[in-house]
Amino acid sequence: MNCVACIEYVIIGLMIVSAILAVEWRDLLAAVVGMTAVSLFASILFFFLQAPDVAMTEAAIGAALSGAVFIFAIKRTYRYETEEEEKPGWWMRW
Amino acid sequence: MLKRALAIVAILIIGYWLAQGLSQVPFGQDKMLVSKYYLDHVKEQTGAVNAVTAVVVNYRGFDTLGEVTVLFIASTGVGALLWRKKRKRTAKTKGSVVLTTGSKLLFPFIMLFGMYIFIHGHLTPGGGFPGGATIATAFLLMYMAFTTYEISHKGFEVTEGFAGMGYVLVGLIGLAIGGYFLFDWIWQTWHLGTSNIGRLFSGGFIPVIYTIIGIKVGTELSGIIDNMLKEEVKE
Amino acid sequence: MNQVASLLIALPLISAFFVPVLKQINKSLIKPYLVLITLIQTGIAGWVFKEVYTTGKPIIIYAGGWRPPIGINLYIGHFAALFVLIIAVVSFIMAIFSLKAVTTEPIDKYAMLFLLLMLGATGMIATGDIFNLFVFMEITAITAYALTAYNKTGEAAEASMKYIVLGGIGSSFFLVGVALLYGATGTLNMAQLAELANSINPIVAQVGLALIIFGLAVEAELFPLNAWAPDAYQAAPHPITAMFSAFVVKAGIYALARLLYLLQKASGWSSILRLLVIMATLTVVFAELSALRQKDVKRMIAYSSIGQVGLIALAFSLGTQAGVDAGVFHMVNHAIVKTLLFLAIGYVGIAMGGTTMENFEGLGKKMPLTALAITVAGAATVGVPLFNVFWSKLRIILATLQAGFFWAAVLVLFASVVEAVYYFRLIHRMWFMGGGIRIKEGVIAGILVILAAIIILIGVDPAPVWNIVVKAGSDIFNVANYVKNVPLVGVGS
Amino acid sequence: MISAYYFGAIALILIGLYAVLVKKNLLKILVGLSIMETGVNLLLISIGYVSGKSAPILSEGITPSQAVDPIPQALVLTAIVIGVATTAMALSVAIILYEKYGTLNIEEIRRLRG
Repeated sequence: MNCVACIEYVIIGLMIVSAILAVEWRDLLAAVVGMTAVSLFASILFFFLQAPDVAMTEAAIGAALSGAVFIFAIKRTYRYETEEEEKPGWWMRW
Repeated sequence: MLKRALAIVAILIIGYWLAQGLSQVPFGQDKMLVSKYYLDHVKEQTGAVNAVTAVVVNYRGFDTLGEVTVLFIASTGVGALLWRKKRKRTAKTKGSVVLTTGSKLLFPFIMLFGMYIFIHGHLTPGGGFPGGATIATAFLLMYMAFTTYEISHKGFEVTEGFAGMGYVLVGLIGLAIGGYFLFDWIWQTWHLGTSNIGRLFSGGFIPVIYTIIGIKVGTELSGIIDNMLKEEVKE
Repeated sequence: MNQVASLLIALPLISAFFVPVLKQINKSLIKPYLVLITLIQTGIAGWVFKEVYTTGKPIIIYAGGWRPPIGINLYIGHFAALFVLIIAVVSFIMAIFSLKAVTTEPIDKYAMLFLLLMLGATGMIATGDIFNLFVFMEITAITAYALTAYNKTGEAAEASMKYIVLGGIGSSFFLVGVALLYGATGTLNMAQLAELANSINPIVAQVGLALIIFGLAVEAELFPLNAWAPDAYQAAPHPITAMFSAFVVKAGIYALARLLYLLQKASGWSSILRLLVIMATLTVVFAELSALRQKDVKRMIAYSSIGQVGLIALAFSLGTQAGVDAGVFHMVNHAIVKTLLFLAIGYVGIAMGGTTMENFEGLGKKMPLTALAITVAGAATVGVPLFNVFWSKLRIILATLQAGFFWAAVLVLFASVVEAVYYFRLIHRMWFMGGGIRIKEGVIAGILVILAAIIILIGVDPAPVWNIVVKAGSDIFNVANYVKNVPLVGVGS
Repeated sequence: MISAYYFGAIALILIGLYAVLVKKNLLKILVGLSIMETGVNLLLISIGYVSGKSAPILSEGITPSQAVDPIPQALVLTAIVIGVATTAMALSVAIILYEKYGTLNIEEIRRLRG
């Protein structure tokens, strides 16, 4: 195993961890930061996969702008997720 | 808790099927069929060095037209949904001295960098979408730094419209000259820049279209930012 | 000369981009402009229809002049020509209706989104490339999100949100399916995919096709991904509801059927068909039963529309020529009937200030022409003989019996009985309850009467439409012909 | 055995799907959708990767046989832009919902609607 592969595994691991954190954090601002982190790690992976165009676009659009738009939406709504009871699947019901 | 367990089970089943399907598509192996053609002919057929750009703008230009339209729809839709009779920015915290001076100083350079990215799309990684997004971040920076900063909404909308019409018009000129919609008339009919492959003045209509796309994406994303930041004020 | 047909895509695009400029010139021109553009689009679509049906050859548009599979091609065959015409005509009618029906600001954005919705559905039906299909699907979907929430009420926003969440899941699944198929074949062109179908690894083909079907089921309103539809139909502006029912969902169903039949040589294809049969059956049962207990007429018709779409999907999933023909016939009839119904209900909603059952009491005395049109359309949907839907339902039943699905024929009859209950309840309320003075009916009533006349005309003599439909149906079913019509150039090995 | 990239992509898709299925807060659901889209993009790019080859930019010294597949990269460029467009639309709908109901919890929105 050479060291480039180690870096790849580390970044994939970090990406998954930040995705889980983004989903689980109750502070929505932190969740959005987690989401942008996922995008950034993905952008590094795109670079490893020989796709510099995609890496640039993901970093500029996927991470920066979509994060910014999320943060504006949080500014206009509220920041903390409220405690919730377990009734998933709202979009399934007629 | 039961529902959550059910969701996890469903997700695991989906994941299992995805993994099953993907295990038949081996990673890192050559699966190219059409791409082979692109890679072999990209230089003489489109004049672009960056094959991705050639595919995006020239071979699969129709997708890109649709993609630009999607972004246009998003900006229009955000404008339609957040439309109120009278709106104003409601930011309260002023930007610090570092931020304000820095933004003013950096603004022209970021713009320049964005333009560089989309003009050189056929030579280096990048192109209209990252370039436009970079330009939009310049405006985003200005919005952050100054509490009263506003782009000219009317001007941006008209620019957006004209840029979009420009793209379709380039395509229609192709229809008139070459007989096909979105035909690369600069490269294939006029043969402009054939001796220049790998330099700026080559690539047929790719730089033209990427400039249009860059302007359009920049104005649209700035428009979205503007719409998201303004709130209704009661009279 | 045939390449001029690319104006079908170019015209709505360029005119949508022109709207911001027009707004600066004169804002009151926007709605008439919308009518004008849709009229021109109808003209082009009519020309394309005539061209395709007189020469019998599909028009193939090469974007950028590249031959498929190198470039993207649009395939306007018999089916696409027919449906592009229907899309244009319905859009034209709805543009006229919008003159009166839509007063919510900002009207310029409405015009742009309206044109782009038409463009998206046209592109979905015409395209010959699987990723291009995704792009047009997203154009349709994102305009539909925006237009659903256009009224900016709480209900509209919630419906739109539901649609966005489901649509987001659907588009991700679709893209994964495309990725799998691309990984297995190395091409995105539909004709080439059909050629290479039997060489795809069976697991990849099954997983990919199932993912694509789940992705398209959001647009095609199939159970379990159609929870957005009733809410969205109810909350959207009236003209948009009619457009959703008349062609947006049809575009989804068509794309589904096209991809399904293209890959019919792939191994494991029949298990995918079975999946689709189950989805379609559940759609019909749930939609028809939910329609029974609705108080709001617009919502009731929305459920009815979903039920009918389920029937179409059922016909398509039989996997036989007769089934596809019947499905296409039902699509055409359903487009006409539901355009009429939603137009009439929107019209009543504007005149009476609401679309609940109470608003329809005494409609026979207040707006006799509209009430008559609703009666005709209601009877047609149920499948009363001498109306157009009777014939297509008959064809579907025959096709199911031919394919050996006895219970499916029973399902169609069951759906008709349930429809009869709620439509005749509505008709009863309109003619025999309440009363009132007559209200003046305008141009819309004229259009309604014309549509009702078309329904009866097809009902009395279905032969001419049936002939067109058979050609359109074989366009979908006969994949060998499709592959032959697209002049693929050899690439690679 | 699937590669690490496939594993990462599938994991992102599933985590996003989990958020969409289980979470109550609308913004959280949208974060989930966004993560899912990133996962799909990663999947597409890794399908197009060919080991040992370089980026498809054919400047000096790189021949066509040394480049990875350009099509998935072009597709992902499109998909990223479509993703941000959907996100922007969804967030503006969420803002309207908040203005009307004063909450982003979907259960409460349902309850308020009655």
